[in-house]
Amino acid sequence: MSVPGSGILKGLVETARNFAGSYVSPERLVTVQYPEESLPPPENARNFPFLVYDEDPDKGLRCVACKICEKECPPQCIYIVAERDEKGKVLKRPRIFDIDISVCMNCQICAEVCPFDAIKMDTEFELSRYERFGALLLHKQDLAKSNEYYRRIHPTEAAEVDARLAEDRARQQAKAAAAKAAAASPAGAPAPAADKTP
Amino acid sequence: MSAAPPSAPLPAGAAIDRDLLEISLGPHHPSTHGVFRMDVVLDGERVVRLKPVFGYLHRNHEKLAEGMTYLSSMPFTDRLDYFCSMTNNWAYALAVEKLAGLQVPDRAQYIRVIVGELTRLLNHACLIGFLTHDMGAMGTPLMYAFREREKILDLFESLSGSRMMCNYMRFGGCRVDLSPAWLQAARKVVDDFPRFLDEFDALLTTNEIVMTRSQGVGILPRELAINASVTGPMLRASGVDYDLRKVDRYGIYDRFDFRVPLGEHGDVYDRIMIRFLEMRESLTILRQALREIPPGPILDPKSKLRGFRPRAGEVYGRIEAPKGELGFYLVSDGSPNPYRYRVRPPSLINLTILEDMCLGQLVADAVIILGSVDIVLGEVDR
Amino acid sequence: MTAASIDQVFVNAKQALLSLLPETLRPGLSMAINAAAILGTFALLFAVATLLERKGLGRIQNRYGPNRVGPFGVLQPVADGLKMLIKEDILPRQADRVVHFLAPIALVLSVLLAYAVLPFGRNMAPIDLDAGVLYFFAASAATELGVFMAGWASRSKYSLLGAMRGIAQMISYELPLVLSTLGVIMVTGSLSLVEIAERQAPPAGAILGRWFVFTPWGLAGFLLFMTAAVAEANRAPFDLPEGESEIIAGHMVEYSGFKYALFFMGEYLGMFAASGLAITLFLGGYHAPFAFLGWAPSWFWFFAKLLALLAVFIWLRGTLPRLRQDQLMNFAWKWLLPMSLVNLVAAGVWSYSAAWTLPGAGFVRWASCAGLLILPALWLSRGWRARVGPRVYRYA
Amino acid sequence: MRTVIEMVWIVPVLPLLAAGVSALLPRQRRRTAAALAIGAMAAGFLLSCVAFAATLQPAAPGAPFRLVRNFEWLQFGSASLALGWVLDPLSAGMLVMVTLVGALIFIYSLGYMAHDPNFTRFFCFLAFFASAMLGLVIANSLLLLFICWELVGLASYLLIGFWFHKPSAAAAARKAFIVTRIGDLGLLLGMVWLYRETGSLLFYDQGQGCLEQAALSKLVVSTTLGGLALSSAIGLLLFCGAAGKSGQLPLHVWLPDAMEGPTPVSALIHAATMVAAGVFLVARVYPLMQAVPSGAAQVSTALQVVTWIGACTAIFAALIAVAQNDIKRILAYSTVSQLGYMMMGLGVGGVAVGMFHLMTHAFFKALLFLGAGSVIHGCHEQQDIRHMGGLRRLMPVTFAAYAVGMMALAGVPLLFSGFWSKDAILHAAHLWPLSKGPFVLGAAGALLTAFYMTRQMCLVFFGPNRAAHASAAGGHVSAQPHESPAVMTVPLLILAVFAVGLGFLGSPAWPWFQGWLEGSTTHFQAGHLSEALPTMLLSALIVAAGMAAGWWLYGRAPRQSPREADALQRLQPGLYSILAGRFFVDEFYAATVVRLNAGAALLSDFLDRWVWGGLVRLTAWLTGQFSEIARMADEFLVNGGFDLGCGRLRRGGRFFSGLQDGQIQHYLSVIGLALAALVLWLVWGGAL
Amino acid sequence: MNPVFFILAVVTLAGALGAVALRNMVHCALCLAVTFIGIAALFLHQGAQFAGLVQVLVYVGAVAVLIVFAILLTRSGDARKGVAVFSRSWKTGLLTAAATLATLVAAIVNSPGLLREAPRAPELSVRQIGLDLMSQWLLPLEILGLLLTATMIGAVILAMPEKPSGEPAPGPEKGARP
Amino acid sequence: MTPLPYWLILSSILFAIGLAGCLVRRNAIMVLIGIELMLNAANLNFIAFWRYGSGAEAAHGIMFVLFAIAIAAAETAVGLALVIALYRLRRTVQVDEADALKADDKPR
Repeated sequence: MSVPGSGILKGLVETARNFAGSYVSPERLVTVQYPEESLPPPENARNFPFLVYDEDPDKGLRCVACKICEKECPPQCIYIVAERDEKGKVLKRPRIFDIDISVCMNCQICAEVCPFDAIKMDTEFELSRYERFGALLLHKQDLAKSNEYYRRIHPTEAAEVDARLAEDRARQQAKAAAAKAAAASPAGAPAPAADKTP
Repeated sequence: MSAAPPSAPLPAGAAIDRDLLEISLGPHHPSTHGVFRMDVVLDGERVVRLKPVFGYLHRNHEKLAEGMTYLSSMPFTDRLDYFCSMTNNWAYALAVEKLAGLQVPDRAQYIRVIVGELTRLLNHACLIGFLTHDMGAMGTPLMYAFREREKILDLFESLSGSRMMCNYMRFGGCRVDLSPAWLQAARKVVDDFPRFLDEFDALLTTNEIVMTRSQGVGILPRELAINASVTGPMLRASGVDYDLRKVDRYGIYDRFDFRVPLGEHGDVYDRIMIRFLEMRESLTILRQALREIPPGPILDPKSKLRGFRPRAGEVYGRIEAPKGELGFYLVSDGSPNPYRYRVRPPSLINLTILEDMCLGQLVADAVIILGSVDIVLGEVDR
Repeated sequence: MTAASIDQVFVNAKQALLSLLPETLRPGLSMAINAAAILGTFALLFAVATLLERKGLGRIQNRYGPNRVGPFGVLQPVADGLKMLIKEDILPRQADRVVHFLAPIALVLSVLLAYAVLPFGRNMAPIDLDAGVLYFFAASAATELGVFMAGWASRSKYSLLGAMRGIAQMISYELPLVLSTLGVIMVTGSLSLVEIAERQAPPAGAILGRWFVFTPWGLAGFLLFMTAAVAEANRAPFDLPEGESEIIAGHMVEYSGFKYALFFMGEYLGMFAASGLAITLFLGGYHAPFAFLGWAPSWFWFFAKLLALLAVFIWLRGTLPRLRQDQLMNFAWKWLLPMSLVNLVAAGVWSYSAAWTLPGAGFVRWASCAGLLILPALWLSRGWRARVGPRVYRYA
Repeated sequence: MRTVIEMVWIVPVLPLLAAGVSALLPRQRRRTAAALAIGAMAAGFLLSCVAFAATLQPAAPGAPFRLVRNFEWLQFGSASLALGWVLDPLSAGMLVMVTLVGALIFIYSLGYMAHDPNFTRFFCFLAFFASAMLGLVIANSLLLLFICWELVGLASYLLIGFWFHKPSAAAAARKAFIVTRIGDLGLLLGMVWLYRETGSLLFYDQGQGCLEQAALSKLVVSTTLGGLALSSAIGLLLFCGAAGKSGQLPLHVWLPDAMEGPTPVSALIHAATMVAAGVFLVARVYPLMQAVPSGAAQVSTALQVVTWIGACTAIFAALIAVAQNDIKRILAYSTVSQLGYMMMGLGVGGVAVGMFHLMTHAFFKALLFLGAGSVIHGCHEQQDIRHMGGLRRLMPVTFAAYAVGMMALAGVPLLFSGFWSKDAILHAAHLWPLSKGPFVLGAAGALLTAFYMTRQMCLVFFGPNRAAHASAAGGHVSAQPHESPAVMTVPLLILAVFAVGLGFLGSPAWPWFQGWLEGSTTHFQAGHLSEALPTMLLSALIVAAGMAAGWWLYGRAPRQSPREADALQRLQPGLYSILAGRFFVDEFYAATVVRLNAGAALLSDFLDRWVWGGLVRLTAWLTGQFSEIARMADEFLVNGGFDLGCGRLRRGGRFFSGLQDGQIQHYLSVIGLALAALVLWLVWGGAL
Repeated sequence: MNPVFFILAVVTLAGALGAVALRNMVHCALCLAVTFIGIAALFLHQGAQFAGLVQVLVYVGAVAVLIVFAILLTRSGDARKGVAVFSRSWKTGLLTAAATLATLVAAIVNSPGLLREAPRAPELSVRQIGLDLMSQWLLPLEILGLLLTATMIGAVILAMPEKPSGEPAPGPEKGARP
Repeated sequence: MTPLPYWLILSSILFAIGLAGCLVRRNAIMVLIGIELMLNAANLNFIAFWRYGSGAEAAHGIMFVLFAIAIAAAETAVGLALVIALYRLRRTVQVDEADALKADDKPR
C-alpha cells in the first residue's frame, strides 16, 4: 500500500482539476441557464398528446372518436364522447375529447394505437399554471393543433405520416373510383359512404 | 432522549441494563433514498434492532396490470425502478415474448443490449454517487455521476422521446429504430465514459476515508446472500458467481465477450468496487455491440399493437437488471389482459437482509449499508 | 502615501478618532471601536465566505453556484440573510425556551471573544495579552456548552445525538489542537500572539520569512493543527455532529430563521478564528511571505492567508466523505494525540539542536526531526493499514 | 578523539535509539532491526575502544584516569538532583567488554533466532538491554546507576520471558524479577541512607561526591546498630542489591531458572554482562565498602561479608553443577559459582582481582553459552546432555571452541585466561589475614569446576551419540545433529581467541590490569611469578585432579543410553540426589511458607481441640454450676433494676444507630456543624 | 466598593444560587458554568490573568461539560414529577450552611487587620509563572502529573462498562436463515 | 479598589451556597456541583490573599489556585465516574438511596 493520505491527495487533485476545468471546459460545465436559454428538444421528444387537424381546427380533426386510445390509455386520462346527430346516430367525430394531462404519463401509447394518426405527442413542456383545478384538463379545442405544427415539431415522423395518409387516400380514391365505376355501370349506388377518411 | 419503555420486549442480545434509544429514520430523511423508513433501536450509536418499513410508495402496480392490456402495462414498468426504465421494459417484453412466442430481430436485440448496458452505466454511476453522498461527500461524486448520466439520458431522449420513462420496447422488438447519428453519439458517450471512470477512481477507490468507512462494514456472508436470494452486484460482491447474462444468456449476450467481477469480503467497499468493475465490463460490451450492430427490421412482424392476445399459459421472464434479477411472472388466460401479473423486484428482495447486515454496526453504517443495497422505492413498493 | 502609512492606516485612523474625544472615555471607546471593527469585518467576511463556499463547491462539482442575485450572484448572501431574518422562528413545543434561545448566542459570543487576541496586522491586535494563546483556547472552550445547550434544549433525539457527538468530538480534538501549538510556544517561549507573530518576521537581509511552517515540526504541527481545527469547526470530513445523512443537522435540527443563521455564523466564525490562529502560529502571522513583498500592508497579508486557508476548507469539503464516529474518535486519540506529543518532542530536538555547528548539522537536524515525525506516524497507522487498503478483484 | 571521550554518553544512547526505532518497526522488518542493533553495538564498541585508549594514560601516578561530567537533572526549591557519567578504567573496561561481547552475541543471535517470528522484538529488547547496561556502567550517580539497574532488570525480565507462551518461561521471568527486587530493596534503602548522610549520590564530584574522601571520612567514624560503621552498613545494603543481581547465595535461585530465555540471552545477560552488574556495583562503591577508620588496619565488616558469601556461593553452586543434566543449567550454576569467586576476589584482593575475573569470565562464559546454544541448535532444541554425546565429530568447530571455553573455565594452567584470574583470587585468598576458610572453599570449588566441566565435555562431545535413543523412546523424531551456520560459529571463534589471550593481561608477572585500574605503570617482573608460584602449582594440581576425576568417572566408560544412571549416582547415590536436587533450595523456599502455615494450623487445631477446649469445657461446667446459684439471686434480686437499665440502653442504642444511617449528607451535616462550632470556639473561646 | 466587583459578585452568586436551587439539573449545570465564568472574571479583575484563563479553560471547557455529560448519562436531566429534588433532611443542611456562613462572616468581620487596600498592582508574567512552576514548584507539579495520570486511569476503569459475558452484540447467526 | 473583607465575604457566601447544595440536594451530581462551588470559593480566597498579602514571593497564591484547579478537575472526573458506576449498578444517583454500606434493610 502506498503512503497513507495519498488517496486523499489524489482526490483533492481530482476536485481541483474539476474546479479549474469548469472554467475552461464546456464539457465539464454542462449547465444551461434555463429560462434564458434552453436546449432544443430532440426530434423524438414527447410530452403530452395533441389532436392533429387538417385545415380547420374543429372540422378538420382527424379523430373519429373510435375510443381505442381511451381504452388503451394506461392511466386512463382520456375522455371521449362521440358526436351524435339529432337522431342520436353516432357521427365519426368527437363531441368531447378531454385529456387530463396532470394524470397523463406521456407514454405515447395513444399515439401508437391510433389507426388514424389523429393523436400525436407534443414537445411543449412549459405547462405551469396558476390555477389548481381545471387548468391542466385540456379540452378538444386546446388539444387541436394543426398538421403544420406537427410537421414542425416532428418533421421526419410527420413526413412519414403524411406519406402514409396520402397513400391511403390515394388507395381509397382508387378504390372509390373503382367502386364508383362499378356502381355506375350496374346501378346508382349511394355515393358518399366511402368518404370516411378524414 | 427517551428510553424504550421498560415493559417493551427487548431485542435479543441487548443487555438488560442498557438504555436503548429508538429513532425512526425516515420516511422523510435525507438518506433513505425515497419514502422509506427504518425503525432503529440504538444502544449508544450501535444498532441493536432495525425494522425496515416500506409501502409508502405502493401503487398497486400488479393489480392494475391485471385490469389492462399487456401493452398498457409497459409504461408502468418504467416506473418500477425509475432509474432503469430500459431494463424494466426489457424484462417485461422478454416475458411477454416468451408467452406469445415472438422472435426479436437481430437489430432489435443489439439495440436492447446497447440501451440495457447504458442503463447499467447510469445506474451504477449514480448509485456510487448516492452512496458517497450518504458517506457525507457533499455530493461531489454525485454531481460528476449526474454529469455523465445526463449524456446517457440525452441519448435515451433522442431515441425514445423521454429521458427516464422511456417506454421504448415493444413485444417482439423496439419501438423506434436508431439512426446512424444516434450511433455516432452513443459511441462518443461510450468512448468518453472511461475518462469519467478514471476520475471517479481517483476520487474514491483509494480514498482513505472511503476505504475506512466501507471496508469491513455491512458484511453479507455468501451463505446468507444465497439463502436470502439476493441477486445482482450485491450477490457478486459476496463472492457468488451468478450473473443472468452468463447464466441465462438471454437476448444475445452469448455473442459478447465480458467478465463478471467478484467480491471477496461482501462488505460495502466490495459492493462499490464490483459496480465500478461492472461498469468497465459494460463498456466493453457496448463497444462490441456498437461495432457489430447489423441492419434490419426492429420488430417481429407477427407482433401487433392492437388486439394483442397471447395464448393461455404462464411464463417467467427475467433479466440481469442493474440492481439484480428482475423477473416478470405472467399468467395468461388468452384474453387481452394478463390473468396474473407479478414482478420480482431485486430491490425489495435485496432489502430483506438489511437488518442482518446492520446489526452491531453504527447508525452511520446503517445508512451506507442501505445505500449500498441500491434500492429504488418505486420498485420496492410497486 | 508610503507603504508604512498604508500599513498603519487603520491604527492611525483609530488614533485620530480617539484624539477627538475626552481622555476619560478613550480606553472604553478604544475597546468599542475594536469590537465594532472585528464584528463588522468578520460579519462581512462571513457573508463573503458563504458565497465563496457555494461558488467554490459549485465549481468543484461542475456547477455555477449561485449566480442569480446581483452580478455573478454576489448579492446572494444578502438574499440569504434577508430570508433568514424573515423566516418563521419555530420553537418546538417541548423545548426549553430559555436555553433554546440562549444556545446560539452563547455559541457565537464565545467564538467572537476569541478574536480579541488575534493580531490582524502590525499593531492591530485588539489586546496583546501576555497569555494570548491560552486566552484563545479558554474563550473558545465555551462553544461546547453552546452546542450542548442547543442539542438538549430542542428535545429532539436527533439534536441530542448530534450534540453528544459534537461535544465528544470537540473535547477530543481540543487536546491535539492545544498540543500542536505547544511546539511553537516552546520555541518562542511566549504565549503572546503578537510576540509569536513578530518572531516569524523575515530577518534583516533574508528573503524568506522565518515561518514556523518551514521547519519539520512546524509543518507537522501546522498539519496537525489544521486537522484538529477542521474537526473543532465541525467541517467536512469531520462534520459528524451535523452529518446530514444520519442525523440530518444534529444539534441545529430544530432551529430555524435567525437562530439557525447564528449557528451557521458561529461555525464560520470558528473556522476563521482557528485559521487566524494557525496563520499567527505557523504561517508567519501578518508578515509577507517574501521580504520583497513587504510593501503590501500587513493586514492584507493576514486576510490573504485567511482566504487561502478558507479555500482549503472549502476544497476539503468538496472532496472528502466524512468519517464515522468511532473512527473519528480513534483518529483523535490514537493518532492525532500521540502525533502531537511526538511533534512536541521533535520541536524540542529542533530547538536543542540549534546549537549544533558541525558541518552538515543542518541536514542532520532536518533529517532527524523528520524521521522522528514520520516513523511514529507510520507506526501509529500500521493497525489501520493492516485492516484497510486497496483490494484486487478476481473475475469469474 | 577528545570529542569522543567527552561524549561517551553516546555509547548507551546508540543502542537506545536502535531499540526505540526497532520498536516502531513492523514485525516483517527483521533485517532492519538486526542491522540497527548490531550497528549500534559495533559503533559503541569502536567508541568504547577510543575511550579505553584514553584511560590508558593515568592522570597522575597512582591516580587512575578519571573524567567526570555532571549535570543537574531536577531542581526543586533549593535541593537538586544531579546525574552524571564517569569515564575511568573501571567503566572503560566494562564498556569495551560489554560492547564487544554484546556485538558478538547479537551477531550470533542472527543465526540462533533466525526462525523466530518475533525476531524484531528480540533485537529491540537486546538493544534496550545493552543500552541500560552501558548506562549502568558509565553512571556517576548512584541514582542513575539505580535507574539503569532497574532498566536492566526490566530488560532481563522481558528477555527471559521472551517465549512467554511457555508457562515455565513466564514463571522464570517473574521469579527473576521478584527475587532481584528483594535485593534491590536493600540497594534502594542503602541509596536513600547514603543520600541522607552525605547529601549527594554522585560518586565523584570534585571532592563532594559520596565516594570521595570528605564523605567517606564522615561515614567511617559514625556508627550505627551494634557498632557497625555507617560505611559498612550502607555498603552491606548496597551489597544486597549486588547479591540479588549477581545471584549470591540466598538469592541465587532465579539465575538457573532464567535459562528459559533464548540462549543468546543466557549468554549475554546471565553470563557475561548483567549478572556482572552486581560485581561491578561492589567494585564501583569499593571505596565505601573497604573504608575503615584511618589507622585501623582491619578489614571492613562489609568486605568480610562479601568474602564469605562469595566463597560459600562458589562452592555451593559448584556442588550443584556437578549433578545437573541440562547443558544450560550446568553453565548457569557454574556462573553462580564463578560470580561467587568474583565476590570473593573483591573481598580478599580488591577491585583488580575481582574485576579481572569478571572480564575473563565474561569472555569464556559467553563462549561456553554460545557453544551450548550451538549444540542445542544443532541437536534440534535438545538440552539434556544425557541425550547428546559424540558431537565432537559432528560439530567440530563448536567442539573446538567449547573445549577452549571449558579449559578456560576449569583453569587449565598457563595458556587459558581463567587460570590466571582464578589463580589471582586464590592467591589473594591465601594471603587473607583473617581466615583461610575462603581459600579452602575456593580451592575446593576449583576442583569441582574442573570436575563438572570435564563431565559435561565427556557427556556432550565424547562417547556415542545417544540422540537416537530419545527418538526410539518416543521422543520427537530428530535428524542427525549438525554444525551451526557460520554466523554462529564465527563469534565463537572470536570469543575463543579472547578466552585464551586475555589472561596475559593480569598474570602475576605482569599485572597490567591491576596497574591500569590503580593508575600505576607496570613492568614485567619475573620475580612476582616466583612469589605466586606455590599457589599456581597448587591450583594446577587441583585442576588436574578435577579433570582426572571427571575423566575417570565419565570419559573412561562412556554411557550408552540416556536412561542409564549417572556414574556419580552409582558411586554416591545419596549425595547425588541432594546435588541433583540443588540442595532443595527452591523446594525449601516453596515449602517453608506452606509448611509453616500447615504446622501452625495443626498446632492451633491441637491447642484448640484439647487445651482450650478442655479449659472451655471446664469453665462451662463451672459456669453452669455457678449460674444456677446466680440465677436464684438474679431472678429475685437484680432483675427488676437490670431490666430497666436494659430498656434505657436499647432506646439509647436505637437513637445512636439512627445517627449512623448511611446517609452521607447527614454525616456531612454533622461535620459541618462541628466545624462551625469548632471555629466559633477557637475564635471566640480563645479570644475570651 | 468597585462597581465591577459588585456586578461580578452578583452574577457569581446568582449563578451559584441557581446551580444549587433549580429543579432541572441541566439548568443547574449551566448556572454553574455562569458561576465559573464569574469567578474567572473576578480572578481577572484581581490581576490573576493566568489563573483566570485556566479557570475558564478547565472549569467551563472541561468540568462543566463533564457534569453535563454525567447528567445525561444518568438520565437526571428531566426533573420528573413526584420525585423529590431535595433530601428529607434539607432543613438540617440549610441550618448547617447558615451556621457555617455565620461563623465565617463573623470571623471576617471581627478581624480588624483585614481592612486595607491592595498594596500593589501585581506584575506577574506568564513566563514568571512558568519558571516558578519548573523550579520552585517542580515537585508538586510532578506529583500532580502522577495524580492526574492515576485519575485518568481510575476514571476510565470506573466508567468503563463491564463486558457483558459472551458476545458483545450477538446478531442472528450469519447465513443460518430459514 | 474593593477592600479585602468584601472578597472574603463573597467567598464565604459562595462556600455556604456550595455547602447547602451539598447537603440539600438528593442527586449525587448535585453534591459534586456543591463541592465544586466550595472549591471555587477557596480559590477565590487564595487569589484575594495573594493580591492583598505582602506578596514578595510573587506567585504563591496563583500556584495554589493552579494546583487546586487541576486537582479539582481530577476529583470531578473520578467523582463523576463513580456516579456513573453507581448509576449502572443501582439505576439511581440519589445519594439517600445509596446507603448500601449500612448493609441491613435494603439489599438492592
